[in-house]
Amino acid sequence: MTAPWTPDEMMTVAAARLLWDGCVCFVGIGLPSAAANLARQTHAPDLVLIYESGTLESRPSVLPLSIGDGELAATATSVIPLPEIFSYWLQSGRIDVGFLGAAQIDRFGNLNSTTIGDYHHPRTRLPGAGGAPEIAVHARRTFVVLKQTARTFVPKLDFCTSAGFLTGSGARATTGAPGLGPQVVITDLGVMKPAPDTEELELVSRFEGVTTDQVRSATGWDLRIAERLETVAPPTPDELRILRDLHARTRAAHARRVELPC
Amino acid sequence: MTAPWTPDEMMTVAAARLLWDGCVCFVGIGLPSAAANLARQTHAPDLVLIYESGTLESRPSVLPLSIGDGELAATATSVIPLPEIFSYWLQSGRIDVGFLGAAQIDRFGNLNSTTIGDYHHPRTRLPGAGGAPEIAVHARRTFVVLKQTARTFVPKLDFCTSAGFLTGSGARATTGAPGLGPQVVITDLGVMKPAPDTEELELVSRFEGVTTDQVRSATGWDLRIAERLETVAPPTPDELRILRDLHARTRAAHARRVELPC
Amino acid sequence: MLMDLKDAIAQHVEDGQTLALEGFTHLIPFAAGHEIIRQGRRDLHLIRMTPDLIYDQMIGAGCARALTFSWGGNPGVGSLHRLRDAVEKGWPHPLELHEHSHAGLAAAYTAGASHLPFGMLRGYLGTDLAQVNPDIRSVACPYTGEAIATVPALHPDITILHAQKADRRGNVLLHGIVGAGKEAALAARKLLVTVEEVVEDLGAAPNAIILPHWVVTAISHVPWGAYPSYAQGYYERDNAFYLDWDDIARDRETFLAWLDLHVMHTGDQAAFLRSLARCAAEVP
Amino acid sequence: MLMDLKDAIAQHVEDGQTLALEGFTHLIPFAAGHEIIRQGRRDLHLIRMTPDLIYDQMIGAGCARALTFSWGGNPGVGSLHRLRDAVEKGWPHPLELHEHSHAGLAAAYTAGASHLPFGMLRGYLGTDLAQVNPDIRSVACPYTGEAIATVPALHPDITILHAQKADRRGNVLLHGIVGAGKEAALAARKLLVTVEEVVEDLGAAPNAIILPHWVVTAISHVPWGAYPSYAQGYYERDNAFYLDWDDIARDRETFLAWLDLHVMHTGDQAAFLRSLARCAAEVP
Repeated sequence: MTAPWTPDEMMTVAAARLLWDGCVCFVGIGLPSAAANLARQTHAPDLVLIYESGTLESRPSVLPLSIGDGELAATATSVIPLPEIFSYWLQSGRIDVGFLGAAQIDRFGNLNSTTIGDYHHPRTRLPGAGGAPEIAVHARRTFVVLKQTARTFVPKLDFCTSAGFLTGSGARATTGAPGLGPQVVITDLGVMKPAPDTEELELVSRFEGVTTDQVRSATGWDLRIAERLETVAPPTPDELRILRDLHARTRAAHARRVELPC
Repeated sequence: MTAPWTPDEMMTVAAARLLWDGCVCFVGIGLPSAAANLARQTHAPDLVLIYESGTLESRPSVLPLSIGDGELAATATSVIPLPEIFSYWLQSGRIDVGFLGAAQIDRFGNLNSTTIGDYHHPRTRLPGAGGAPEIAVHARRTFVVLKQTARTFVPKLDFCTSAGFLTGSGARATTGAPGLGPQVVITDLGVMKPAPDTEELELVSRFEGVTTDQVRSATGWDLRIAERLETVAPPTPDELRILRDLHARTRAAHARRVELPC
Repeated sequence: MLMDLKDAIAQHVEDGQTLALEGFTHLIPFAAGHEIIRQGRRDLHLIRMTPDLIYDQMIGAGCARALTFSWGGNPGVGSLHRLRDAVEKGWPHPLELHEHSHAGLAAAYTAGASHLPFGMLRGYLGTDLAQVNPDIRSVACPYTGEAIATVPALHPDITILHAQKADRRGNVLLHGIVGAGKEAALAARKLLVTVEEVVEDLGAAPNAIILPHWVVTAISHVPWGAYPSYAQGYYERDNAFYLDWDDIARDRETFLAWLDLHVMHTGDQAAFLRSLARCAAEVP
Repeated sequence: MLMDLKDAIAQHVEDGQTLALEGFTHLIPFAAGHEIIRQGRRDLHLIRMTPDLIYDQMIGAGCARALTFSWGGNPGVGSLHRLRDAVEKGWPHPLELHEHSHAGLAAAYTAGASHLPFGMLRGYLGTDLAQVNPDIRSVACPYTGEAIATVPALHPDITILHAQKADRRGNVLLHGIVGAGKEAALAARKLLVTVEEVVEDLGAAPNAIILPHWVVTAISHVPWGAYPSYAQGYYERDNAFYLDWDDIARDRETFLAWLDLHVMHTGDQAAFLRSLARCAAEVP
């Protein structure tokens, strides 16, 4: 039986459920924004979304394509200069959850969004750091969202853009980074959390219909599996409907061309 | 014959004349504000007045009592947070003229506005530094305005609040201070400027009716007199009328009690 | 979040705390300062760029142990006599001074709001301030070697502001001259705000200065809460009161009588204003 | 001060300069960037937090020698293919990268605007960025000893912004998402601004973000000057164009044809828009 939802939808729903009402969330574009807005439209209406462009408490009705769509400013409680977002809001420790994506992740939750291959002679030049290095340091906790394949879950990053637990076993704590680091990694197969001692990611739950072998083979290292492996509850009809509505509104909005003045 | 104007009026007029149209002036309360607004209402209509409270290009019609009267904000081109006044506007080198007063000045134009007597056991505790130390450093030039007596023009400051030429003969330049320092000192007796070599203040002009001996005896050190000593032209009828009107409007405004809501 | 000022002060302000009542000439939280005097708080470390009349009153009332400041006068009038009496004669208590320039104190608030351990400025050059304040130090620029002055970050236990408006969710709007109010607010562990109005909708312009609800500890609705300072759009600064204060504060007995009559014997800002109005009617 | 954009660029922008065209998603000065391409400027050191499509175009057109940036993608879409081609294959020129995080670059602009030699942040912890960018260093906090990351101040030769309005005296009003525009403007030696409207009176709210006339070098009236980015209150971001760009820019020939047709063969922003509209009408 095929699940009546896609792995991407399950990933978004699982990420959304991690956010609690009233929490202050620093949101990136794409999946984090979808998850955060799904949460806001379901169980967490007072979720505070902060976008790095400078909008405090945005309440978009469609998902922004960029981090600075007009909708984010028009629905915000306040719009401030970008330097203040990083100094007065992120660095000051006022962010409960930072949401990060990446092109590569290693077993300690360190992230690469800079280059594939050597930095000076990259095979693929990726967009780069953006706000991630400091979100990774200052948000009280980070949630990482990315699709799981052996090419994204790698034994060694080509470039470390944002610190997770570094080499694990308390290495992060010695740097003075105030945030707790990546507390959850959500993929299209399941959910990983750092082990309390080594801080190495271990699979703590998988999505319905996903096997442990499937997750292992989508991981470039020998993935640890938690003793008690849970299964994530499938999306509720409400979650699915609201997420699909959100995506439909978003697709329509993004396809709508601006009428030129000529 | 008694001059038909007061020494204070002459001092204000002489200070006002130093400001040129379009110059960007960091203004303190009291005499500097009177001089700057007189200049704006006479020969320098496009003088830009910046008050440390955060108002850019204020155009008050009465003199503010405080540095932050509502009139200053209401008539400003822009009102910004105070930290930006000091970082983005003063420290950045965007001020042409900084106007300073003081309780004591020494022969090198160093200023005291902190204490009379020992700092830790002061005979008189003065208000303190305010914006002065950084105005003294960063404004392209400063003009100092104060009444001249042997108690204010002292051989040695009780406390150096704001740097003039320090010990003179180029000492200031070695500190890296970007501003040129006190280029003019205007008193109720005349005008002093630093000598090009030693940077010691010397009397370059006196007001009409004032003798050199009078200025000397109001100075706590052996004051140098410029070879060519000028006499400052007396206030024009226009200058006097506009200054008196300004003071009259100001007195009326400051005496007007706010009507309490009860 | 919305609560009576009396309760807000009683609940949050404790003896021995570090307090910043900010507002630069404009929006000075007089009502909150008076309530702190009424409740008899002691040993406070007060922080303000410009102590102004409100700290003159709190110092004279014996609330303060220490003062961090950058300019301590009655603007355009002269001395703060209660501040001077404490510094010069130790009355009613000696007052420990932590003295800065405006630029230095602004940098210290900004560092606090940014959670940096220190702020920096090209400042304090050639002044004696660094000799009397060991907190003024320097770092070497890692690119040019230039010595840059530093100040330690400020983190008041409590910052108290007065603002024009709050909405029912607890968002606070300030406009006009804001001084270092936003930085002082974000540098503090707790933020109390008094406001002229509580409204459904702030009606704020884009990029207006707003302190959002999740950084605000408590809001008290206190019309005229900044008097004799002012709230732009509501009432003007009572410059005449500032001129009068010189005579009131010059003498200890006169000051104590004023404080007793208008602050200690009034229960709130409305009563304080009525008391002043009554007095003005009697002594024209 | 008010002058044709063509003249403003010709008069102020020279080969080899350091240029910051800022605006974060919103208010990106596309028209100015196109005019720089048309005038064939070369060897520019471009600075932008988010290079966006305008720098993709300028890099692909061969204007740039170096890029200081913190995130180089097509937001929500994917790669900037021209940027990638320059970095990965050196086409049309190799591009020297000076790479930061957003927080680092924001600190560098802020330091520039403040005339401090460097900015600081608690940042770059545990990242490899400091290994590939020797400009990322640190200072020891003079109070706690903590190592704080530093970045050198930025001082672009020219910053170019797009804004909603200017008045006849040359005061410029921005509102909505402003990014690091104000800091980039005040950090620069010269400031050029394109605006949607020139008005008698800005009608600005209290505390609105205004760049006053005496810091503005030149203003050009260019309606739709930020398109396909946007100007809040005037037109929306053309997200569909951003999606289209992925196909246009992926291939060198397609890109060059697009650039030739819509930028090189149009004289100004109005002609650019007409050219796009004509093309859209032909290929539905």
